[in-house]
Amino acid sequence: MSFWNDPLKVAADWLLGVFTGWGMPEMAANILIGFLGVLLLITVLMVLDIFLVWIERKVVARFQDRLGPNRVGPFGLIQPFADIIKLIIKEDTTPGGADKVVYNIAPMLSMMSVLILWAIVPLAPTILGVDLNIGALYLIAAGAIGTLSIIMAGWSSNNKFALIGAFRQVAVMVSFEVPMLTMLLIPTIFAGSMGMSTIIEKQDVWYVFLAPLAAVIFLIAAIAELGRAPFDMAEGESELVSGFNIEYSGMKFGMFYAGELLHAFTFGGFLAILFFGGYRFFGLEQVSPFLAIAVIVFKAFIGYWIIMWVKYTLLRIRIDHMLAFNWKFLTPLAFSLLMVVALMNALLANAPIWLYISGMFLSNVAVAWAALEIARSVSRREREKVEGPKQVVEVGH
Amino acid sequence: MTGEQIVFLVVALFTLGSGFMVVTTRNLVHAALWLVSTLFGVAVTYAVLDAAFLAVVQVVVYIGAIAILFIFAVMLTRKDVRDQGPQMNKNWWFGALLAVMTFGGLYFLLQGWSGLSKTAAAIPAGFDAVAELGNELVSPAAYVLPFEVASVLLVAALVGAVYVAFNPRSGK
Amino acid sequence: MVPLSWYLIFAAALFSLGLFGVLSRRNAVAILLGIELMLNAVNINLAAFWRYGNVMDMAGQVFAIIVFAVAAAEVSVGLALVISVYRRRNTVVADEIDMMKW
Amino acid sequence: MSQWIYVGLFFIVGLIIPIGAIGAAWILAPKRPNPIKQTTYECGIETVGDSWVQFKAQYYIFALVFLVFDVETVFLFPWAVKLGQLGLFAVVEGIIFILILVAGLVYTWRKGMLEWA
Repeated sequence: MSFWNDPLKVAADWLLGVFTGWGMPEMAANILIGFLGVLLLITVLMVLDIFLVWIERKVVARFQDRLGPNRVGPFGLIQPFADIIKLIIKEDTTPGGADKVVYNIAPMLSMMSVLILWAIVPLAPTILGVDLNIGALYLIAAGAIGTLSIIMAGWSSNNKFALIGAFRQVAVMVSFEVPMLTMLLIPTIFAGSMGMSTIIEKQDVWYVFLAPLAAVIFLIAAIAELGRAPFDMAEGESELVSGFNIEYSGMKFGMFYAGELLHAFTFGGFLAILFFGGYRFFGLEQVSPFLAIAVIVFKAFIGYWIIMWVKYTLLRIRIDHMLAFNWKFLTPLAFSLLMVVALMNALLANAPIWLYISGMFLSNVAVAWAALEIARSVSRREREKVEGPKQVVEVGH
Repeated sequence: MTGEQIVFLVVALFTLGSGFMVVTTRNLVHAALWLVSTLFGVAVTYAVLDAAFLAVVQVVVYIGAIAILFIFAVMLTRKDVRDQGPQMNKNWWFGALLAVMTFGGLYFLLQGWSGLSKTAAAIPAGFDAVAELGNELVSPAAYVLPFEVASVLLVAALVGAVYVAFNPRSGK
Repeated sequence: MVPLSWYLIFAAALFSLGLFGVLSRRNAVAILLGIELMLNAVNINLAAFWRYGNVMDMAGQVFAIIVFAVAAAEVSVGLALVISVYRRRNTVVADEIDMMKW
Repeated sequence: MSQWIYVGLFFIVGLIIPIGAIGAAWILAPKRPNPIKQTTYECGIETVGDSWVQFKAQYYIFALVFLVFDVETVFLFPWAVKLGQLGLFAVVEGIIFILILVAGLVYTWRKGMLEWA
């Protein structure tokens, strides 16, 4: 029964008993238990990652009216394992003129930057890695390491395409980090803490109802941070062949690929934590930690599916349009939303809860509507500058 | 020797080693990457000091932005990077002497100071450094002016940098 | 427990390394790298004094944060100057940037 | 401090796993390098010139604008954490802070630095 309620603590206590029984000091035993727990979590993640490959291929096949992998095993489920075996026994070429050390470190850093994100993910009320009180910034810090790995990969490959791809990707990633940081401030304001578990505990009302626009901007910025279509400037198959990872083969390429998929899934999880209540679902999380884990994984999969949906529906955007979209639309919008939310939060501080929620919701909708109106009128003016006013064309007939 | 001391020594040696590589490596991109590892070491030092906010800000600002800016700048000024000539100027021995003297002087000064062997008090339970920081940064009795001035400073830096580097008259 | 002196000596060593970099590198970008090391050394001192002094008094951390802002401003303007000089004179070697001398 | 031990463990294990995967590939994969295999990949065409091509200064501009915004937004986090307990005065201070920031953005925009020229 107690294992059912708090599996992590029960297992830790049992292991502590075993290790101290072997004459290990308590401090060392605790660190060893932490190490084993982290290893377990990361192993589960890597296994999940293997299946993400299969899911991604199946889903993209359905989007494109194909069947996807269906030959190896039932529904092609064994396919990703076959892929891994191929990646492992494939010859790993290093281009001549590459900076060998940097070239080899880059894929490891890329994978690490994704895995360390899970340190702050609360899987259930009692199952979480670390409850850092700076969780939201930790998310950005891990992203900074990912950005660095891309520029290292691009530079060390000694390839024009790789370097151009890396530069583009880094420019996009850093640009979209600004609206993402700003949108992380909004759950922080609501919860009064940056810690992920506090943000979940305070979400009696999902923050997506308080700030729907913030959730949308966060999703857009997250997709850009992931470097997935429509923001996949680095890959740009038609122009840059494969972008920063062009010279990588075998398992090193596999690290970039698996890292990208797991990153997408992780951001699905963070979307769920920040705006959709994390592991909470009508008190289901109180029943058992295992149900809580099921809830958060399910929500993360929905977020992941939305990211895939966007990827396979939209076309790639040209880099200048993309950066202009960020700096001239998304960033000002994010800052105005932040100001409105901060102001409303202070004004409605003592209001009843229904007024608070509806006030927040309506102010978000108003900001979104105003932004779209301004964008529409500006783009109409731009169009008229290029094409001339509509009437002139008709007179010319 | 306690675990914390071992962690500190490992981190300090790693940081100083990386710092030494920063000032001696010929390849400037490598120097920038060594700077990243130095900065990461400093971030770990902040974590050891329980300054969690400073540790993440160190990673976000220094590694995520300043190091990237350095790498971009190195690649934009590429001709001299591959210049295989000496990377040290002819007075480098004087610089080395001065650096050693600075370190020796600081060490000598620290020796005579009584507060040196002080150990840290435990952090009181329930103390939230980030919230406390937020309090201090916006309360008029504390640091609201530096907070706003920092914003002005950064905007001034942005305007100045954009103007200096990309003056339309100077070509591109 | 780590005594305060270790942090101060560590910071002093990092500062001296940065000073050496600033005084002896030829490349202007490398000189800025040295300045970064010196600023970081200062920040370590500020954080250490915060931790070893009165924890409730946040002055050390606030100072460190202001130093972050100053470092960002310094890097952005410094590198912009280097790039600007590179475009006009095609060099980033500090000794050769001598237009103000005669 | 103790929670940072776990973060450190995540960093260590997060490095061990990719090193293990790449190491396994390194042990199992055949290694028969030859000069043709190691040429730089450029769609089958021979590489012309150097890989270190001249970059647009525009990339630097975006990194520069990002740096300033990154630092300033990070400053807002302690403010946001405490916002619920602070009065309207603090909110107004934060808004002034953001407005100064936006002024910088407007300046760069007006100067045409955000155009991909």
